[in-house]
This record gives sequence, structure tokens and C-alpha cells, in this order.
Amino acid sequence: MSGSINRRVTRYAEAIAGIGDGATILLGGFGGAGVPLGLVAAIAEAGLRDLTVVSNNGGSGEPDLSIWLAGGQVRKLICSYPKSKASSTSSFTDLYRAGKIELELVPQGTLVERMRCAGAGLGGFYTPVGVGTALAQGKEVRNLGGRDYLLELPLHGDVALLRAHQADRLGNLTYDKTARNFGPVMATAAALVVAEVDAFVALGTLDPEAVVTPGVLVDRVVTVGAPR
Amino acid sequence: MSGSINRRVTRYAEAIAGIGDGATILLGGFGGAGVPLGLVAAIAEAGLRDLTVVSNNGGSGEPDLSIWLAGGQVRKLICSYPKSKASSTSSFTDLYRAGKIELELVPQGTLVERMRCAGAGLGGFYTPVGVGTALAQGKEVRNLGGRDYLLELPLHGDVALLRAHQADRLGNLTYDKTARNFGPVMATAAALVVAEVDAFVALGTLDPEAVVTPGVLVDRVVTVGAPR
Amino acid sequence: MTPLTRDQIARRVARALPDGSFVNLGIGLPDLVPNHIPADREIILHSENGILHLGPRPPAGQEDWNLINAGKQPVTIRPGGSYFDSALSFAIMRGGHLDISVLGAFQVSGDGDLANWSTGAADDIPAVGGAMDLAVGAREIWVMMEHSSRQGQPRIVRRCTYPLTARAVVTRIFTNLAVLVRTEAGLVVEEIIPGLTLAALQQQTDAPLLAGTQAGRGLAPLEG
Amino acid sequence: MTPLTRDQIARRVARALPDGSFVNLGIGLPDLVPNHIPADREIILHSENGILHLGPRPPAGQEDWNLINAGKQPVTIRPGGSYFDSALSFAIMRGGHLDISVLGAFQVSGDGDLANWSTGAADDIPAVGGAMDLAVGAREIWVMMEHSSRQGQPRIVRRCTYPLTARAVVTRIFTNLAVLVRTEAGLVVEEIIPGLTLAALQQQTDAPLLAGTQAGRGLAPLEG
Repeated sequence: MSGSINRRVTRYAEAIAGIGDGATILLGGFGGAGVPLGLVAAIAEAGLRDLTVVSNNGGSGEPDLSIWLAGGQVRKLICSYPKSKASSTSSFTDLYRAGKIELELVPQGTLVERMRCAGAGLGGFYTPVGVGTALAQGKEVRNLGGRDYLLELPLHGDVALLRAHQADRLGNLTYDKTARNFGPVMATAAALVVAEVDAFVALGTLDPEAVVTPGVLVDRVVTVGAPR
Repeated sequence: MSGSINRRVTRYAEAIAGIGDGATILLGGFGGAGVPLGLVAAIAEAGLRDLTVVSNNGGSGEPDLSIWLAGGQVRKLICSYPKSKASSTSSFTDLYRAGKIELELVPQGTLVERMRCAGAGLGGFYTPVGVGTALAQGKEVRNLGGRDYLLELPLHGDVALLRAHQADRLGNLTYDKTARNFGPVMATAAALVVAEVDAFVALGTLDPEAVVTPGVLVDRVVTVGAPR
Repeated sequence: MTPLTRDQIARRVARALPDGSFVNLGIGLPDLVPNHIPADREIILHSENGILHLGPRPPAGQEDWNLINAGKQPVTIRPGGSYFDSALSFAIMRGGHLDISVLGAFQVSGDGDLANWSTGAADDIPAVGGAMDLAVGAREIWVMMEHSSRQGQPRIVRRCTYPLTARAVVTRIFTNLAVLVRTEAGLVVEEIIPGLTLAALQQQTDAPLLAGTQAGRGLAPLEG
Repeated sequence: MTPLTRDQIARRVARALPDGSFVNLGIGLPDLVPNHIPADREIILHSENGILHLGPRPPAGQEDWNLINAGKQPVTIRPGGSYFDSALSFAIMRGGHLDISVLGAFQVSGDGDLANWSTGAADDIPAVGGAMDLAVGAREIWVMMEHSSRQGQPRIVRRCTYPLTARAVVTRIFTNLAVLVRTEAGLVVEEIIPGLTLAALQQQTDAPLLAGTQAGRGLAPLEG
């Protein structure tokens, strides 16, 4: 073995290289846990525009998705919970009320399952969630086995930006506590998968039983605090 | 905390109590890895009849599913690979050629995904696997996003019988290497989930990051070598 | 005749949780339940963001912001807890693996319809989070809420006027005035605060009520 | 004019695997590939039963029967390997996350249809395993097989007569006589064993062949 595979990049600029205007970005995290803040900052600095962002939350006023919103970088948000306690003053609220951003509101479990569907090479699935509600509008309702379900379609990203705990050069990832959340599924659902990690470790350090995201799903790894 | 929850049972008879004739049993394992041989023996000894068994393999001549087949306990097998090297002499082959057993042949990835679908409370999913083949017969074909898919429906069990590595009294499970295979998904897809484990450990021993099957999914745990 | 306080409602709910049950507590009023779980009962709490067996908030200064609950507040994990990703977390919720989901609500109908995610106001920022997932799948869906709105409008209604979260899901309602169970026959009042008559309760309730006694069940005093 | 041996076909396939690629090897002929991977190349092998970065069979007596491959044979795991459940394993296969899936076959059509799971014989025990999943999803589907059947029948055909595994999936075929690539225009012969003419190869092939030279590619000698 030559050890020719190396997912590690040393600068944030390298980590986001090739991501263009108009990209669909799957952004990891639930609340403040699992958001790759360094990658978020790099995308803000790169000034990318016209982004479609898939994120469970809509930004909290911290230097998270909020800075893309404030910078006018986001055309459309696909999200389960765009509100935050800072809502009344948040960029999302302003943009939304001004009709300057498109919102696709998706129940959280449907959001993650649509990404899993994409990552698993499936064409769609039927869920009971949302039947008979305003979020069923425009969706196929189908009775299967005596129960009504909505047809939901896969949600692919051009890029996934994730926060993980440890990584090795093959791209294997572990996560830290509830910062795991959307990471493992988003890693399956995007053409380019970039993880920001606490620590880069030597090959063989990670227990094969405890690897959560196998390296086959990961393209680039950057360590928190790497230079721009 | 009183410590009132205890998934552990001390005898195999207790582990399979309440499983009746005609049950649909999800049986873990791929080849010889992950098959709960003690539970298999207990079901054989109990003489249950008319079983529908969901298993990736059809028995190898070892004291696995083969003994249920030989005992005439199985009415129907839902399976991806019923053949084995011992096929020419296996119980399944004899029963199948004699028309004494029903076979539902399912591609392996569809088999596991149908159980996941059941366990996740979904109503069905579209897969590209099997389109245009003999295994698509009788299935709905649907074009979604320019590609053809088959509609596949959830596969529930009355019981799942699994082999795991370690367990605690809440029913949390870890697995050993490739013996993991179908276990984590089968644990989501049955009304009663029973795991046979190498070791029962004190609460707090298992790393919360490394638990593969959370205890909420597990009803009973029996240790390998427990008395009948 | 004293309506229960919010903490007393939480105490009543906590007493109703069976020993050994796996429970998801929604945000809002259900947040108060953990403080009241009897010491001799083992209840395993689940949170949608991927954790089982949550413990209480850690002491100030010991918060770990990678260890939070669905309300984004720091929590702890108890021995025997586990972490998992959002896909498995929602499979646990939607797949019927939790015993009980306890939710706050704006309105509940006599048919068990639930409205708890949107006021429907024009300037409301729509946000559903896991509300619709939580309302579908657990073996029992319990609601805890004030019996009437701040404006004095009944919250237990014939038909929800707020946007629905899910249809025909709620099995039990705990308010500051009563405990109600949904049955085939309709909403049955099982407990009522001492001094309040069923007739007076009905006046504050839009959906028709049956007394526990009518349904062959007792009508017990509600105690917090 | 000497057809390649089975090991030589495996060696040709192994040389074609790009450095750093993630590959699933089917059972049968593809089993031989790992023995021939050049030492300076890092190829990560996946097996459907839930493992990445398989290593070789352990020495006799050191087998761990919980550490097996899709062929149910004992293997080892290399540093940087991982275990996962069948759901994720098949998501990796079906979701397009593997670079290459290398499969044995009974027949391949000029349109890339694959038949490799059943002879269709009446007394055959039907068994599909992961064959249909493996044939769908990887970025490239390669087939390695003898050019003709033991009975001398062409295996590269206009239309498969054996039951199909998947339609229009095969991108490259390695046989004991040639290497073929499926293009928009048809099957292009890229390499042929020295001494065999394209005309002679066509005689042993039911599907029409194009020379690499016709398609603007070179027609190179096939070396094992």
C-alpha cells in the first residue's frame, strides 16, 4: 500500500474549492451542535451567491448560516425550523418578510429521510408525516395497507458541509455526542462531501466498529482552525 | 432511578416466550456471521410450526435455519440467497423441489430496505434494483426524475431474533465485526426483538457513541450458553 | 376551585408515565416534566436530535454545547444512554418505538386532531421542526396545555382552526382543569379539579365531553 | 495466440483499477483480483455484508468467522477499515458511492444488459443475493468472464437469453480474449490478444464489435 489516498486538505480555501454560485449545499447541524463554522466562514468569504441551502435551522444570529443570509448569498432555504429565539431580528425573518428568500418548509424527519433516500439511490418514499396538513399541498397522497401516506422525493446536494470529531486520511469520521445529527446522512447525499473535524488522526486509530461515516462517503477533511 | 428496566432473561425458554405458530420471524445473519444459534435451537425445540422466516440465507447445513427447515417448521421463506454450497443436500433444496415451501426471492438490498421501511414507519419506497428483471413481476414500475423504479413495500416481523456482541440491562447492543449485518435493521422492524449476546455488561459500560442498536428497540436479551 | 399551575400539570403528567417507559418530551410545557418524575420510576427520555436517556441540565459552567436537547438547551446523558443520527432518531419516532410522546398544543379536537406548530398568522415565520414527526408514530400521543387560551378561548375544540399538525393522533389531554382521554365514544373526562363541575368544564370546552362515570370509568379529583 | 488464463484476466482487471478507487468485487472470477493489485496502488475493497477495506484471508487457524466477505470466506480488515450494517452497505452500493463494481457474468449484451444471477433452468434454485444491487449504482460496472461458454457459445450477445440482472449497466468487459468498452456507438474492442484478428473475435461474439481504431481509439495488445 502506497498510502496514496489522502482526504486531508490543509486550508479552508482548498476545502471549498470548486463550489460555485448556484450550488445546493447540505449544511450539517442541529441548533449549535454540528455546524461547521469554519466552512461556513470560508463560503461567506468566497462570496458565493444564489445558493440553495438545506439546513435544519435557519441561523441563530451566531456566525452560522446567519452570515450567508445577511450577506444575501442564499436564494432558497430548505429547512424544518427557520425560526430562532433571535428570530425577530434575524436575517432570515427580514428576508422572508421582504419576500427576498424562498422557503421550502419540510418536517424534520422528512428532511433527513429525503436526503437518506438520495444517498441510498432510491427514487422516493411514502411517509405518514404531514398527511392532512398544509405541508401536504401539492403532494401525492396514497393509501397503502389502509393508511394514507405522502410521496416524498430524494433531496440531493452538490455539496455537504459537515462537522465531525475525528478523521483519518481515508476520510473515516466519528462525531461528538449530539453533534452527530444530520452529518452521517448528509455525507451520503452530496456529490462533494467536506468535513471539518476536531482532530485528524493516524490511520488505524479509529475503531472500525465506531466509525460512523466510512471514508468512501467523504471527499475532503479540514481541521478546525486551519488557515484560510 | 430504581433500575426497574431489565431486558435480560436468564433462560432461552423465556427469551422466546409468547412466539406462536404462524409467526413471521426476522432471523439475523449473513452466512454464518450474526446468526443467533441458541435462539434458533430454542425455536426448534419449541416445535413452532407454519413459520414465515425472513433471512438473507437459506441455511447452510449447520444448526442454523437448516434445522427449522428439516423439522418442517417453515411455511414460507423470504430470502435473497436460499442456495448454499451444501445446496444439493440441503433441506431447503429438497423442500423447494418438492413444492413444500413457499419462496419469496428478494434482492438483498431490497430485503434490508423493506425492513428498514417498516421499522421507520414508512409506507413504501421506490428502488431501481430489479427493474426490467423477472423479480419485477407484479410490481408497480414508476418513472421518477427520468429513471424507472419499482415500488417496494415494508416488511414487518412479529419477532426479530438477533446475534449481538454486548448488551446492558436497557437493551443497548453492540455487534462484532461483520456479524452486524442485518441486526440493526431487524431490531427496528419487529414487534418483539430478542438478542442473543456474547456478554451482558453493567449499565454505563457501553460507550454511548458506540452503541449501534439503542435499547428502545430491544425487548429481551439472553446470553449465549444460557440454560434452555 | 384552583386550576393547576404549570408545574402541577407537569407533576400530573409525570405521575402518569409508566415505570420503564421510553418517552419524548416536546418543547414548551413538557420541558417541566423531568423535574417531577417520581424518584422510584425509571423513565428513558428521547430527544429528536439523536439521544436516548437524557439527564438534567448540567451545573452552570459545565455545559457542553455538543450535548443538547431538541430545545437546543444543554443537557447530560445518563448511564445506558446513546447517541445516533437524525435518520435513526426519526425512525424511532415515526416507527412506533416510543411509548409516549408528550406535546404542547394550541388546539386539540375531539377527534384527536392536533394543532401545535403554527398560529396561521400572516406574519408568522413558518417553522415545523419535528412537530409533525412527533405527532405520528409514538404508541400514545399526550398533550399538555392550559385548558383555555390567554384570550379565554377553548383549546379543546370540535374542529381545529389553527393549521393542523396531524389528524386523529391525540390519546390523552392534561390541562390545568382536567384529564381527558379520547375514546371511540368521544372525549371522556377522567379527572377534574375539585370544585369544578362537568357542566362548568363543558362551558370552557368546545368539543362535547363525557364524564368518566358515564363511560363506566370513575371521575376522580385532579391533583397536581 | 494464447487466451489469457483466469489469473491473467484478474491481473488485467487489477491493473485497470485506478489508484485510490473504492471497489466491490463480486464472487467467482473477481475473487482472484486482489492477488494481482500492484503493490504501489491503494485500492479500498467493499463487501456487501458490511465492511470496507478488506484484507486477505488470514493464515489457517486464525480465521474469525465473524469477519467474512460476501462469499462467506474469512478475511481480514486493514487499518482504516470500518464495519456497518446491511442498510448502509447497500446504500453505499446503490447510491453511487463506489467507483467500480467488478462482476462475473453468464452473458452481457451489446447494450450493457447483464445476466449473472440465474441460468433460468427449471430445477435451478433461484438465488439473487446482492447481484441486482451490485449491478446498479456503482459509477462503473465491469464484467470479467471467459469470452465463450464451456459449450463454445458466445457470452457477449445481442440480447441476453439468461434472466437479466439489470439493464444497460455494464461499461467495460474483460475476457480471456479482449477488453471491450461500451460506447454510444456500440461495443468497442480496445485490446485483443496478440495473433487474434478482430474478424476472428467477432466470430466468437454475437454482439457487433467496433475496433478501437474505428472509434478513434487505439487497438492495443491484451496482456495479462
